[in-house]
Amino acid sequence: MAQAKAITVAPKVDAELARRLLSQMVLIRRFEEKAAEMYALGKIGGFLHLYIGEEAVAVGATAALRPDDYAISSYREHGHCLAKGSDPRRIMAELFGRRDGLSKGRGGSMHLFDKSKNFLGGHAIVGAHLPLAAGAAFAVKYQGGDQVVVCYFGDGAVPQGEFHESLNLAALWKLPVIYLCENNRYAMGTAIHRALAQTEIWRYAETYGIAGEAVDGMDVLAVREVVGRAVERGRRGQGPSLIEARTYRFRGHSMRDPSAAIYRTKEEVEREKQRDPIALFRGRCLKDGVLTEGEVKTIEKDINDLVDEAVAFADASPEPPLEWLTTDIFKE
Amino acid sequence: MAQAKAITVAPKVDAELARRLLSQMVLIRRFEEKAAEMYALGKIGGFLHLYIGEEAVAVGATAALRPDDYAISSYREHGHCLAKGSDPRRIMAELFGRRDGLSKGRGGSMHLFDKSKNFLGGHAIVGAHLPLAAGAAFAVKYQGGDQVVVCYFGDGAVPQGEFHESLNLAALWKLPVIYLCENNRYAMGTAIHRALAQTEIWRYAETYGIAGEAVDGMDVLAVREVVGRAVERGRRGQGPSLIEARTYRFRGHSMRDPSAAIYRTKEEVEREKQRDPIALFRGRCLKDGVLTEGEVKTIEKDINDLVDEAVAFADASPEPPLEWLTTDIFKE
Amino acid sequence: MSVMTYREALNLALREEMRRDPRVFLLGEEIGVYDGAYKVTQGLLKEFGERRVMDTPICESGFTGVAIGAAMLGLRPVVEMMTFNFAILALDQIVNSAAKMSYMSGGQFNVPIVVRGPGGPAHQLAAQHSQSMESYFYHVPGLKVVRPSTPEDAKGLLKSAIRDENPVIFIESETLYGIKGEVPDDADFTIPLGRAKIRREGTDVTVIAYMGMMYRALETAEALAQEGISCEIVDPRTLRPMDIETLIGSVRKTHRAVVVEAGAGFAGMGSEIVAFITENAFDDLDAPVERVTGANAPMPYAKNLEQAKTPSKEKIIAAIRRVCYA
Amino acid sequence: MSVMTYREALNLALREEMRRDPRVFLLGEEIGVYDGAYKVTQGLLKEFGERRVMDTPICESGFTGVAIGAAMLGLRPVVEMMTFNFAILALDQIVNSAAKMSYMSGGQFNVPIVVRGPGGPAHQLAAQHSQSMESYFYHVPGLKVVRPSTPEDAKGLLKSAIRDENPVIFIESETLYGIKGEVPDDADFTIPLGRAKIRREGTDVTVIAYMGMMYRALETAEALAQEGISCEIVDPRTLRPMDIETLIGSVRKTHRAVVVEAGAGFAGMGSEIVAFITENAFDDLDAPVERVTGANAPMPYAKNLEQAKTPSKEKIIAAIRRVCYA
Ligand SMILES: Cc1ncc(C[n+]2csc(CCOP(=O)(O)OP(=O)(O)O)c2C)c(N)n1
Ligand SMILES: Cc1ncc(C[n+]2csc(CCOP(=O)(O)OP(=O)(O)O)c2C)c(N)n1
Ligand SMILES: [Mg+2]
Ligand SMILES: [Mg+2]
Repeated sequence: MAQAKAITVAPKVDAELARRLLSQMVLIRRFEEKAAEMYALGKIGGFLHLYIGEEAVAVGATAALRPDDYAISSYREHGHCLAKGSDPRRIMAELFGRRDGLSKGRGGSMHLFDKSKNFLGGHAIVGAHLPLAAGAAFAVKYQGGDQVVVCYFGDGAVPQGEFHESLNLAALWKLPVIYLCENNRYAMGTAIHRALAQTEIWRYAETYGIAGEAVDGMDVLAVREVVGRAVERGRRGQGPSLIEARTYRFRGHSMRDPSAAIYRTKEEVEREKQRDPIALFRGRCLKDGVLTEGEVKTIEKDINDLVDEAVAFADASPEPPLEWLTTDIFKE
Repeated sequence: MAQAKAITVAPKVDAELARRLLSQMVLIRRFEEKAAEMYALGKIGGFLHLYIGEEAVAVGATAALRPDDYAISSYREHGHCLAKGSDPRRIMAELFGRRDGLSKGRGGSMHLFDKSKNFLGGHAIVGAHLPLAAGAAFAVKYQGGDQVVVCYFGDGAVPQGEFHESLNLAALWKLPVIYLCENNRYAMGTAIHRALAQTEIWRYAETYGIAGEAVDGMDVLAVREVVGRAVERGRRGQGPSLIEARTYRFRGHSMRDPSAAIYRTKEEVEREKQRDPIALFRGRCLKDGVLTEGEVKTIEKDINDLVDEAVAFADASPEPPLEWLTTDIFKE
Repeated sequence: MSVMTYREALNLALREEMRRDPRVFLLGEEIGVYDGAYKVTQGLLKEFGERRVMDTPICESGFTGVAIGAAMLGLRPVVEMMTFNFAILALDQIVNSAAKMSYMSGGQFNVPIVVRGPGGPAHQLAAQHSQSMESYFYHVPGLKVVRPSTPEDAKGLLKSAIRDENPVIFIESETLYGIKGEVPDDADFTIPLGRAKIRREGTDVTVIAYMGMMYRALETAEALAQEGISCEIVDPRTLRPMDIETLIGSVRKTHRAVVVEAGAGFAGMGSEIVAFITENAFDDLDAPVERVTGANAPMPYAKNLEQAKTPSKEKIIAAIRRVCYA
Repeated sequence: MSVMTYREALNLALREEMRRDPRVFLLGEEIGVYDGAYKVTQGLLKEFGERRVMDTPICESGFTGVAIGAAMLGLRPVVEMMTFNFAILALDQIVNSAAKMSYMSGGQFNVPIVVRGPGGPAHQLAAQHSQSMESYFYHVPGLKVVRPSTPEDAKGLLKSAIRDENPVIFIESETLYGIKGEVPDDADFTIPLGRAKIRREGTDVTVIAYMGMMYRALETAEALAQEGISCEIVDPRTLRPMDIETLIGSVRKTHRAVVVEAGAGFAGMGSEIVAFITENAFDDLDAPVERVTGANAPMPYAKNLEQAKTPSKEKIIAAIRRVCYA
C-alpha cells in the first residue's frame, strides 16, 4: 500500500471543480493575508498561525469529502475550517474575539469549532487532537455510519507519543480516520531531521500495517486524489490511512516569528514560493483552458469582497457580554 | 540490520560460564518460588509479579554486560536485579518491607533499586522507565563513558506513547541504550494481538532506522549473543537497539491473578512450559558434557541455601523506624 | 432494597445505564475478557458484547482521547482507569480537551464522559500505585469530581455521572470494593451530583470526611460519644461542585469543624474546606477549623510506615478534642 | 548591581551556572537554534554548544524522562517547558519518577533537575495556553515549586534551583519577561528557596500575592495608602516549601490578611494560606482571611472576558476593605 515517492497526478478537471478549488484556495490565502493585517492593527490578539502556502492540502482533502464527513485540526486551522465551508465572517469575528465568532469569541484563532459543518475544532496542544479524531471515527463506526474523519496535523506532532497511540488504536480497531500530516518541514524552528530519526513520515504507516502515502502537498489535485483513495478505504471499512502531504509555510510559524529567518534560508523560502499551490493550479487551469483569465479575475475579486465583508462583519460584532465568562463551562 | 526470524544460536559454552548462567537462572527461579510462598504467608504484601519462565532473558542479557553497565526495569524486576548482582537477602528484605531492604523497605517488590550495582530500579508505570533509560544513556554519552544501558520492558508497554518517544529520541541522539522487550505475549490478560496492530515488536526498530532483532527468549545463550551485538553497537557509538525476546510467564500476571486461566488455555501454558529455559539449558549442558549431574545438584543445593538465608535475613530484619516515613523525600 | 457490595453496586449501575441508553459504552484496560482488574465490569462483556465493552491496550492518553472524541459526536463513554494513578497520563486529555471543550467551542461541543476507577490509598502498593489523585482534578473548571463512600452512593452517583452532559471524574477505592450495604433496586434511582450527606447527626463538632476516612471518622465518633462529645459526620460525596450549604449549615449548628483527608494535604480538599468555612462562617466558629491529613510524604511500602502515613483514629480524636477544648 | 530584564536575569543565571558546573545542561523545544521561544536561552547555544544546549522534538514526557534519567546519573538538567501548559504532558514523569525517586529508592537516587518556563495567564492565548499550572505541582511531596516575581529573584532563585539536589518546578511568566530591575552581579549571589519576601511594609493588613498579582497588589496598596489603609505585601516566592513563619509573622502584626491569586482558586494556594493562617494565628485574626482568585472558568480569548477572568484592582481593594471593615 505504501508509496515511496510523492505522488503527482494529472487528472482532468472540469470548470466547475476548478472554480471551486481555486476559489477556496484564494479565499484562504486572502483571508490569512487580511488576518495578518488585522493582527498588525491589534484587532486580533494572542497567537496567529497562518496557513499561507499550504492551501492545497485543506482544499484538496476537503474536495474528497462529503459535507457530512468530519475534520479536526491543530491551531493552524483557519484553512481547514474555511475549506469545510464555515462562514468567513464568523471565523473573522472569532479571531477578533467578538460575540458572533464561531466559538462566541472565547476560542480565538486556535479554537475555531463549527458543529454545523462537522468541524471538530482547532486544538492547541501538539498531538492531542489525534486521539480525538480516532474517537470521532470510533463514534461513526459505533453508530454504523459511513462518514470518515480527516485529522490534519504537523510534522512536529510525529515525535509526540499520542501520534503512536492514535495510529495503533485506529489501526487495531480499523477506524475510518485519515491522518493527514502537513509536513512543512519545520516545527517552529526545528527542521524535521532534527526532530525525527526517520523523516519519511508516510513510512510510519508500515509499523501499524496501514496504508501510507506521500503526496505533493502543493498540488491540489494530487491531494484530492490521494485523500480520495483513503476516504474510499475508510468508507469500505478498511481502516485508517496515514498521508504525508509535503508542503511549506511561506510565513513564520506565527505572527511572533515574522521573519522565520533564523532556522531557514531566504533562498529556501524563495525556492519554495516558486511552487505556490495557487499559482500552480491557476497556471494549469489557464493553460488547459479550463478557466479563462476573466474567470480567474472574477474569482479573485469576489473573494476579495467576501473577505472585506468578513472584516466588516467582525468589526461590527460587539464584544461578548461579560456573563459569558462563566457560561458554557457546563452543559445543563 | 533487522531480522525476521527469532534467532537461535549454538555457540560453545565453557563450564565456568555455564555454571554462572545456570546458577543465576536457578537463583531467580528459586527466589521467586520462595517469594510466592512468603506472599501466601502474608510476609509480602501489595503486588508481587514473578519472573518465573523468563529467567533466560535477564541472565542472558546481563551476561553480555560489564558490571559498570546500567540496567533498568519495570515492576517485574526481581530477576533483573538478581542478575545484576544484588544481594538476594536485601531484595527479600525489601519484599518484606524491612529496614535492611535495598530501598529501606519503602519501595517493595515493584521498586528495587541498587546504586552499587548500577541497577536503576523497578518502575511501576508501564512505559515510564523507557525515557529514563534514554536519559541514563544520555548521561553516559555526555560524560564520555562507554557503558550501555539495558532497559527491560514488556510487550504491554509498546502501545504506550513513551515507547515511541523514547525510541525516537534514542535513535535521533544515538544513545547507547538497548531496549529489550520481554514479549511474553500478554499484558495482564490482554493477548498481544488485541493490543498491537502489528505484533512483530522488533520491526518497530525500522521506523526509527535502528537495529532490531528478535531472539528466542527461552535460550539464554541466544539472548546473550543478540544482546552482545547490541552492546557492541552501543559502545561503538552506533546508537540504540530494539530487541524482542520471545518468552512466556509461567505464572499469573501477579499473585492476584493466580490461575491466569481466563485469557489463555491450560494447553498453551503446558506447551510453553516444555520450553522451560532452565530445563533447556541444563539439559544442553549435561548433553554437551559441560556440566555433570553432580555439579548441577550442587548448584541447586547452594542456591536453595542462599534463598533460605535470604528469607532468614529478611525475617530477622526489623521494621523500618517510623521516622523513615518522612526521610529521603528530599536530599539535603 | 438489596444488600450488595460496593463493587456490585457499581456493576449494576453500569449495567442498568447500558441497558437504558445504547450510547453508553465502556472502554479501558482488562475490563472485558479479564472481567476487570477489580471485577467492577464483571459479566458486562458477556451481556453487551465487544462493541460496547472495549478492552484497550495500555495507552491512557490515547484511549481517553478516543473517548472524548466519541463523546463529541454524542456517545457516552465510560472510561475505566485500572487505577487512578494512571489517569495522570491522560491528564492533558482530561484537562485540556474534555474540561474545556464546551467552553472554548462556545457551547457547541460538550463531552459527556465518565472517567472512573479506584484511587486513594490501597494496601502496600507503594509510591506510584497508592496515591490520592483527586487534587489533580478538583481544581479544574469544567470537571465534576465524585468520591462515593457507600454502595448506595456508588450506584446512585455513578448513574448520575453517566447521565450528566459533562466530564465527570469518579474515583472509587480498592479498599471499599468489598463493603456491603443496602442499595435501592429501582433502575431509576439516582443521587444528584453536588449534594453532601450527613452520615451521623451530632451537636458538638462537624467532621467532614469521605471514603475510608469517613468510616474512620464514624468509628471515632462512636468512641467520642462515650466521652460525651457528639460528632456530626458530613460526607461531601461530590467534591466538585462542593455542597457548601450543607457543610456550612452543619458548622453553623456545631460551631466547630475538623476535616479529615487521606491525601498529603497541602492545598488539598481540607484546605479548601477550611477556607470556605472561614470565609462563610467565621463568626459562627468557636475554634479554628482543623485539618487532619495524610503525612506529607509519598506512600511507603512497609506496612508500619503505610499505617503511619494515613490519618489515624488517634489523630482524628486529638484534633476533635482540640477544637472542642476538651 | 546592574539593571536588567527578568528575561536577562534568567539568562544570566543559566549562563553562570553552566560556567560554574559542567554537569549543568539545558534541553527543551526551540532553546538552541531558535534561541528560545521567549529568548530566555538566547546566546547559550553559541556559548556552550550543542552538547549542553539540546533542542528536543515535541515530546514533553519523553524529554523530561530523559532529563530525569540523566539526573539519576549525576547530571543537572534544566528542562525548558516552552510554556508550562505543556508540562501536564510530562506530569507523570515529574510526579511519579522525579518526585518519588529519592524516597522509593531509599535515598539512593536523587533527581536534581529544574523544570522551568513561563506559566500563568498570558495575553489572549485562551483556554489551553493560558493556565495557572502551579496547582498540579505544589501538592506533590518531593517537589519544590518556585514563582519568582522580580529580575533579582529570577536570578537568585534559579541559581538555587539549579544547585538544589531535588526536582524544582520553576514557573516564570510571559507577562514579566520584559520587566526591569536591579540584579546583583556577583556570580555567587543566590536566594535560598523557601523564603518569602516582604515587598512593602504596612500595619493594617497583610496581602499575600506573587507574580503579576504581586504587582497589582502593590498598586492597590498605593491607592489605599491615600485612604489611610496601610498594606503589607508579602511575596511567598517559593510556594513549596512555603515560608510559613514570615507569613504568620506578618499576620500577627496586622491581624488581617487577603490572599490574591490568578488561578481559579478551588483548593489553590489561597486556600492553603487561609487554612494555615487560620490554624496558626486564629486568635490573632480580627477578620476572616479573604481570598481573591481568578474566576472559576477556563481562560477565554476575548480581551474583555480575559480581563474579567483575572483578579482586578477593584476586587482586591474591595476584599481589603472588607477585612479592614473600612
Ligand atoms: C504539547 C505542545 N508542546 C509544544 C507546543 C508549542 N508549539 C506550538 S506549535 C509548535 C510546532 C508544531 O509544529 P508542526 O506540528 O510541524 O506544525 P506547524 O506549525 O508546522 O503547522 C510548538 C512546538 C504545543 N502547542 N504543544
Ligand atoms: C500506565 C499504566 N497503566 C496500567 C498499569 C497496570 N498494569 C500493570 S502491569 C500491566 C501489564 C503490563 O504488561 P507487559 O508490559 O506485557 O509486562 P508483563 O507484565 O507481561 O511483564 C498493567 C496493565 C500500569 N502499571 N501502568
Ligand atoms: Mg510543521
Ligand atoms: Mg507481557
